[in-house]
Amino acid sequence: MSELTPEEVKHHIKTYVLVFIALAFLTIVTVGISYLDLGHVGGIILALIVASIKGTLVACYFMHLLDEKVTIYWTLIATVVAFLILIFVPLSAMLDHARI
Amino acid sequence: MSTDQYKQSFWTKYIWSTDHKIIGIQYGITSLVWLLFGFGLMMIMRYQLAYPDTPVPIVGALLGEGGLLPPEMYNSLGAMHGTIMIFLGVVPLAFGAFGNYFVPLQIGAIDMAFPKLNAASYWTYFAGSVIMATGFFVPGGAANSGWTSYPPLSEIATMGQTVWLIGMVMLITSSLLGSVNILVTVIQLRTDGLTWMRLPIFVWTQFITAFLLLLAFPPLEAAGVLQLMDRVVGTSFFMPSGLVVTGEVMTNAGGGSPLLWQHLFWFLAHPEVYVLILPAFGIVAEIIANNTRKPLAGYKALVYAMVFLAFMSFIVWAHHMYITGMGTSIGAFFQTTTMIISIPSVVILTALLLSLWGGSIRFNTPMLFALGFIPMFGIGGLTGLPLGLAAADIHLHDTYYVIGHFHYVVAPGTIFALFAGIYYWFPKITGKRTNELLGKLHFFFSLIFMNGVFMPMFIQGLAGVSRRLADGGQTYAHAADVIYLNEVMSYSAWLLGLAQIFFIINMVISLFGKKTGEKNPWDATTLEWTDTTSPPLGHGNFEIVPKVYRGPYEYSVPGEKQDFTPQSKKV
Amino acid sequence: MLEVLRRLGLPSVSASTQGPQIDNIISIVHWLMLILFVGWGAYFIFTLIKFRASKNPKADYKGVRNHYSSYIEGLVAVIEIALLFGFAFPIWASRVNDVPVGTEVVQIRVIGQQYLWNFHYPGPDGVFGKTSVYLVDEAENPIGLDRNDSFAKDDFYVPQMHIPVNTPINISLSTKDVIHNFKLPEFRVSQDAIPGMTIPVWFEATMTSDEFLKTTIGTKREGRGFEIACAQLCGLGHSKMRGYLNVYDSEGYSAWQVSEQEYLLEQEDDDDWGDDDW
Amino acid sequence: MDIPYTVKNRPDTGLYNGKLGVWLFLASEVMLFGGLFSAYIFLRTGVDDWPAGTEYLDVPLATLNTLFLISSSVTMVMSWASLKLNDFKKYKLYTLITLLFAFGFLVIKYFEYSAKFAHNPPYLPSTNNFLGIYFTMTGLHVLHIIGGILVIGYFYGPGSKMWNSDPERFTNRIEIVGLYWHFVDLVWIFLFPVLYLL
Ligand code: HEA
Ligand code: HEA
Ligand code: CUA
Ligand SMILES: [Cu+2]
Repeated sequence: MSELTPEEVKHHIKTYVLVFIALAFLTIVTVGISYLDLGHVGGIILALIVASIKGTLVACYFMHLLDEKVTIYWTLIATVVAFLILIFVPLSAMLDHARI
Repeated sequence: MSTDQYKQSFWTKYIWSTDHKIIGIQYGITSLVWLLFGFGLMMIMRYQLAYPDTPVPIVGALLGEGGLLPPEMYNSLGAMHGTIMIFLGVVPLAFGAFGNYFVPLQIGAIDMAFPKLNAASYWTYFAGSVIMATGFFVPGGAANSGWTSYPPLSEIATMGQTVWLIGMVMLITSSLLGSVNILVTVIQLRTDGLTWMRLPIFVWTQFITAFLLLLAFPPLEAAGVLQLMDRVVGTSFFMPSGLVVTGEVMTNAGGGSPLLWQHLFWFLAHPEVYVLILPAFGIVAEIIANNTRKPLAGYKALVYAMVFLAFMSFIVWAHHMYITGMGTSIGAFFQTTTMIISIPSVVILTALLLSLWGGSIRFNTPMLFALGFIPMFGIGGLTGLPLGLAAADIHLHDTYYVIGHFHYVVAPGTIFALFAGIYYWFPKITGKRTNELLGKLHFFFSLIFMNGVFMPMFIQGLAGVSRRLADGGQTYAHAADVIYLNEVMSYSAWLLGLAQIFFIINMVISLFGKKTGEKNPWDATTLEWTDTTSPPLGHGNFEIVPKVYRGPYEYSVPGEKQDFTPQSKKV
Repeated sequence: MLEVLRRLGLPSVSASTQGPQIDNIISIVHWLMLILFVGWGAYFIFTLIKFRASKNPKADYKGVRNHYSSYIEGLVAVIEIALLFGFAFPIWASRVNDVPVGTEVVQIRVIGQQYLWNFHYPGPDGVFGKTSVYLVDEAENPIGLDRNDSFAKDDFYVPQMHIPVNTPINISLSTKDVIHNFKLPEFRVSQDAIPGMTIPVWFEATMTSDEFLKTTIGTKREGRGFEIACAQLCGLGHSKMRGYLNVYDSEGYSAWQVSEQEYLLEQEDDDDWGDDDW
Repeated sequence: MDIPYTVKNRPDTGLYNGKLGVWLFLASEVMLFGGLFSAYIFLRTGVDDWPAGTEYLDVPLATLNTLFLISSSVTMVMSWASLKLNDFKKYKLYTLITLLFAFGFLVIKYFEYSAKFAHNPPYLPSTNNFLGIYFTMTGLHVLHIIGGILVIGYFYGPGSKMWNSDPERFTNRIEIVGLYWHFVDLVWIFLFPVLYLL
């Protein structure tokens, strides 16, 4: 991001403010949802969806992931794959475990 | 870039250095000392295995009462042998030392991307290793729950385990710093013309290894923190409720699972074994290309196979856990991935073997070790196959068969490759040559005794003799037929120790020997032998930073005058 | 190959129904390993001799030109797939899923602890009585059996395992403290006991202890019968955590059951029993 | 001879070393917290009753904390943008606000923790696995916050001298610190619902 013109930077700043408002709003939304009674699974899924949206906003705009370079995309893809394996494979192994 | 531009005191030059070459040497010396120490522990243990309940000679006095090696101490030495060999010995030597020293040189960089971080990672390693060793002096002795540290045993263990955990967290941190550094260096600092497909295989292996370290180590760090919490603060992440230990009901809250630790541990520890082997592949490939005087067969196949191997290594870990009672679908999944991961290994070995065809093979010391590596790794790898099939693993799990399997890949495998690398690059580091006769003696004796130690393990393993038995199986009738082998193995281990004296003497006399003045004694093609300022050790690696015009192993190119064409030679 | 492996140490007795299956897969993989090793080994030595520098001073830039090696790699892959689908998966599925049920099945609870094994039999009613960790008393009541539970009245526990031959055995494996591994080398049975879990293990013995003892005559283990090993590091006594296994013919087993019941009656309130007929 | 691409981008990757380095570091952080999240899910699925976060934790305080972190994140990126616009004064101001929000987060966390310990009976990590994992995850996160404060504080104070000698490099450094700081924020964005709300 080292070759930005001042105009571009100013434009960025507007986005930052918008993103900030969105994040604050979504925070209130998650808290709000948690007070509704959506059932266990529904609540978890919704909360995680909102968190993911927030996370994506932070990553894409604050961390400028949207206009990053391929090297970084590749790194992150590898990381995400490893992360998903780490989360889901032990879980499914536990659920499949033989026991009485 | 001559040295005198950087007038430094001894301390800044050799101790707090940020020069990757110095740091590489620091890593190298520290890790060799640890290797020797870890081997020393094993020689003590082998005495106990051969002659249970008899006082250990020479070092007996250090062990305590009557020079005997009590079982808890045996377990300590075993756990520390495993930990030291892997985390303080082989990884820092293969990745820290070789990676640090030769990756920048082979890619035409003047240093690592982050020299200060590099120093920090060495010192974190050093501190972590010292902490690890202080475990021997705390009450109850060093960690004694195996290098795998399975809870609940490790949670009710003596204080040494806490020390072990703290040490591990530091070692992991150090590896993380190192891996970020290598990755950035390879991606950013390759010299002009050095495209990805022109990288020496050694650089590729280091690069892939760094990725494994980066992504596989942190979960163990997390697990280490959780186990520390369990031990220090009294949480029960790995402890179910209602355990009765030596008659007392445990009061912890419960709800935890011992299998959670095993998953997090092996999530690291399987990729870890490829961390041990990949740099070895790289060194061996380098030396084979050089000493057959011809290009490697299937450079691309090697690279793709290694990338695939690295990816697969993240999804095979539970083959260490079949016998915990794994279900059928997960069992099928992990057996399949384990069989799949053996294919790239076969491809790599095949490429190395085919590279010999049509060569003009020079049998110098590094080449002997590299050649020795191939069948020895072959034995180790092939014996991985029955372990990978859950049904066969029922009989072989946690027996000496497993010990035999992995020692063949790490000892006559990786350790041989590391010796090969040391002999091969010694002239690069010191400007001097090693003694060929001593080197060859070292090789042949090591080869014989390595097999003497590890081959009988398969026999004991097939008989069903468990590992980690402080009396070597004396208690069990099913071991009676094969127990005589314990003595064979122990003598081989001690003789293997003696054989290392050739190595040590060789290193010492070669260090004090005369400089040969050759810049490229092996007539090699890769950049570390071209236009460099080292030796003598100077800051900044190259007189003129070289540009690259061709692939890494252009040996015996038809129509060239010499039988090698350096990468930096203009077209 | 099986013969060779037996020479090399594999216990020559394979005394359970799954034993031969497991031996079979072990020996097939070893064929594969042997062929690969010998094949590549011969090639390896041949090239080292043929292409040594003194004989072949000028290396060939091109090297190998054919593709046989890819076929070999392909073949290895095919054989591995065959091993998986033909042997590994079915055997494993039967180990995990086909846990036998029914009246003729012998149910035993096996409870590991540092450093011995406890065997809990349900008695004639076929139902295990309740246990509780708070009743555990290492000397009097090591498995914490609650004698006030009506199902527990006829339960008994012993420090050695007794089973009938040719009968499915269904073990519920658990542990009181750390991880142990319940291993019967001659039966090709091995299963970790994980704290907090009860894991089913099943097998069917095909040979009685008496028959087995005959096969040991003249070997180094003469007179020493079936063993239970602990195959998972469990502390300083790990190497001594040996148990015994007695396989009876069906009359012998009934007789043993009866004697245990009589013993139970005799002892009534005195919980101090055991057996010593090993 | 200096190491290349410490300030300028390498043409073919379009990156300077530090930025690539910090992304790789963050990748490892993802796996570190990933290990803990994996443990959380594993433990939670493995037991029958898992307490609701609201039973033990203070949602309003945590909501406030979430807002604090989000705000500090936006001021962080603003301080970098100010440097891009050559406005060092604004940079200082935004960084100061970032630090204040970060401190605010710590203060609130301090009150949350001490309320747990002061509760009768005390809520300790050893009380149950929910509290155990809560303290472990938030504790590790707090360590990351403290680390961030130290670094941001350094670049607010002594480190900011570099602006005069090598502004481009200084801007890069702030970008790198920012990436780290946003990541810490991002982790919290997941920790908050996972621990407090589910
Ligand atoms: C460098 C280390 C390393 C490497 C490379 C490997 C490689 C493999 N390992 Fe191993 N393994 C360990 C280190 C390693 N392992 C360790 C340390 C343990 C024990 C940990 C503990 O419990 O403490 C272990 C344990 C272990 C187990 C668990 C056993 C148990 O506890 O019950 C299993 C099971 O599947 C396994 C499988 C494999 C397989 C299938 C491979 C495959 O990748 C192998 C593929 C290779 C080949 C198939 C060889 C091909 C070669 C040829 C065909 C050429 C032959 C050449 C000539 C003759 C010239 N390993
Ligand atoms: C990288 C890993 C590695 C290496 C290289 C080795 C090397 C050796 N190992 Fe080890 N071992 C393990 C990793 C390793 N081991 C692990 C993980 C375990 C399991 C632990 C557990 O149960 O938890 C184990 C367990 C283990 C056991 C089983 C113990 C038991 O279950 O009770 C045995 C038994 O014989 C053994 C023996 C040996 C021997 C004889 C060597 C020899 O090959 C050693 C040869 C060493 C050298 C050749 C180094 C020489 C160094 C120098 C010469 C340096 C010179 C120095 C200077 C110049 C300064 N090992
Ligand atoms: Cu019980 Cu080993
Ligand atoms: Cu493995």
